[in-house]
Amino acid sequence: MIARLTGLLGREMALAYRQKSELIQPLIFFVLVISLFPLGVGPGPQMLQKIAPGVIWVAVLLSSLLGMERLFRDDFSDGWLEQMMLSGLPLYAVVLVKVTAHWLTCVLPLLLISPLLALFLNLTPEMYVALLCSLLVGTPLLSLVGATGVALTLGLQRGGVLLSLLLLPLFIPLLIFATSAVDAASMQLPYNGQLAIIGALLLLALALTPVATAHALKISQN
Amino acid sequence: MWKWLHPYAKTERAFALCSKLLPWCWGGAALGLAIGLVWGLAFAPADYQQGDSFRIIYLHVPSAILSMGAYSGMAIAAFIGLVWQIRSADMAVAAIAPVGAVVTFVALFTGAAWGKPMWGTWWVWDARLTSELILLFLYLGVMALYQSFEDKQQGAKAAGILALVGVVNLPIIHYSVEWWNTLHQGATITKFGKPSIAPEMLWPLLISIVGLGLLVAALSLYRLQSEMIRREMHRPWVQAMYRQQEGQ
Amino acid sequence: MHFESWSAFWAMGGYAFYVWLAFGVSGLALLLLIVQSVKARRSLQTTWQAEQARQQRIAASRARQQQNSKLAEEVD
Amino acid sequence: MSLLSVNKLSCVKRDRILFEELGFSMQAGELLHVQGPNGAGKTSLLRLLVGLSLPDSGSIQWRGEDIRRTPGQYQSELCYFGHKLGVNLALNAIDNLRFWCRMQGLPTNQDLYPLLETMGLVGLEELPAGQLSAGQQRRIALARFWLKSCPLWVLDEPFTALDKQAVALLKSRLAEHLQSQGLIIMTSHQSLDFPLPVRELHLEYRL
Repeated sequence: MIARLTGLLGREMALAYRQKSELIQPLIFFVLVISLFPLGVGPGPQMLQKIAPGVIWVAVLLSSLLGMERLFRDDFSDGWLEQMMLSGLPLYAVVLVKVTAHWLTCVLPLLLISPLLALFLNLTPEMYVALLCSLLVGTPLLSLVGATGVALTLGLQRGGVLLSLLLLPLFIPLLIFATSAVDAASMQLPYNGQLAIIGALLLLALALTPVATAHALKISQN
Repeated sequence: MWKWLHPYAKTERAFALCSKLLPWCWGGAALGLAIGLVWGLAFAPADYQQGDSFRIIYLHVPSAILSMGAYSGMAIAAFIGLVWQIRSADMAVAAIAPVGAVVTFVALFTGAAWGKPMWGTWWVWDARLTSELILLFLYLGVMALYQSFEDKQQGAKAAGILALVGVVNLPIIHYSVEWWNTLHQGATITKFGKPSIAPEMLWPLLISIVGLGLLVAALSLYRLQSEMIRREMHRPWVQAMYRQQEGQ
Repeated sequence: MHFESWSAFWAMGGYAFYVWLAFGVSGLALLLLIVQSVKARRSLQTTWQAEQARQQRIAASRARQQQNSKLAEEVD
Repeated sequence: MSLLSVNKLSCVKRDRILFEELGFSMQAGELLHVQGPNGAGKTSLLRLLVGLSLPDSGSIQWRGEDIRRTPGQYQSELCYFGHKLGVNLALNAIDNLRFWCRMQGLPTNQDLYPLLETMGLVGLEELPAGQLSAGQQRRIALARFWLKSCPLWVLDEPFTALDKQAVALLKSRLAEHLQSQGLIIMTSHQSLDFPLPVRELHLEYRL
């Protein structure tokens, strides 16, 4: 079964490689949004440093929403989803593979260009480390919960705006804890508490959302 | 559980049960709200700090409690629909959501109208108001998802899953917002004082809570009935009911 | 009664605007919800009537088709 | 004993009853041809049979066991060809088939080029499927019936958009499967002039 699932992962990677440009667009959007803020609120380093955690995390939420539809939309419209459901593999495992692939191809690049943001928004090294930690623990949570949202809106012709409407309220706790971790780092305070909470949320999501997503996918086939 | 629910798995039976409960709910709601609100507005003593503005509590607290209550009710219905595949439970999700949204709106509005004389501003990012706002977003999400589906059966199931995801998230949101609020304490001016409330103030509050609860129940049951008719329009029981109505 | 006069009651100790605004808007919102629910129920009945008319049209069209085919057979 | 038996199956779509109390059973080596006008519920029936959607009432049994009990086991014994092909337009024919085989747990070291040649896709193996014609895309999807050996085949309108040659090829493949005691359920608006016995199931368009 493991070999079959890694086969699926391989397919996702091959597809991502073929559709590189689609993956880069949310990334450019992310950098654009971040660079709008200094233009909007002024380039004062103090000010930028103060708003940086919130700005970065809101930008992460928005740009991850842009790429989120890729998770199942193509598979649904071309029928691959049906084939996956009829493959005899447990659907929640398939969902986990899809989410992993999505995280690797859509979210990991965001982490990779985050040093650039540290420069743009004048982050201190401590803040950058905290930001990176919060992104590492927090973004898989985004992908997991996002998958449920995408699966729920699959049967609809235009689910894009609706998807953000459904998902953004669910991301609020993550936003709160993640930004506060970076904030704490900027004041040289320990932030393991916040990270631990995000980690706990991640574990909870890991346990529950694949099942919910699998169920939502089944409904989309009805 | 299953044995008890089973007879009501048939939509027709559930419809009849709703019809039986509805008059009691409407009557109780009218009575409870009338007594609770008149007592609260006219007879209860004024708060020694907030004066008469505190009387908004007789709407704010019941609606805040019931906005959460309606959401839990919706989630329970979603759970029943999911596990036991009962059609009427799925419909209940779609029926409760708009009612819950309006009650949440009431909680938000009364909170703001109370906040203005107390804090000097209509909106404060206070923990309770913020979680109510997020709750409203969750309700709107469930409603929007249901509305977007052409196939209402599919829509109700999807909305049910969203409601369940939301109900797992709700305590997390609530505590995260509360924690965030204490973290940024400087930003907010005061929180609602929580002095031990006098019994003359408490009784009308309890009565209004019951009254509003019954109103929410009545509206939900009524909308649930509409939902049943809409979804089973071609079934014999709807035909018979409408024929009878037209015959009269 | 807590208040000494009706005017004192309506004045709400100086907070009239806020108290009555809160109660007014809340009442209105709940009332609108009730009205909307009742209207939706009424419109269901019209939908049902339209549906009945549709069924009758279909039945009539079926009958006509059958008659036509019978006529055609007789001509043959 | 019958391999597949369907009891009192009913399906309701958007408050319209597509079929009610449908029942039949099938033995090895049988072909069931589901017929009926557009909108009669043929596709819905096939989707119920493979377990993609759930019936409003009734049950489907495979080897005497409800398919909802052990869906993985059942689905590993069937191959489904639906309206949506399951062919990704960005991937080429080889990759599409190879990834499908890996997902199904079939050996992936086999050479796919000869198979694609029989499917009439010679020289097109490495083009993205999006650049192929509709019929050619369907041939890629149909190649699965040469790759996976399993008793139950379910095909939804397999002949549409195929040229004569491909239709003949598929028919001979279906006949081969029946002779080796396979089971086929399919819909088609064409009549199957088949050398083998064909059972027919008519679905009426209900109002």
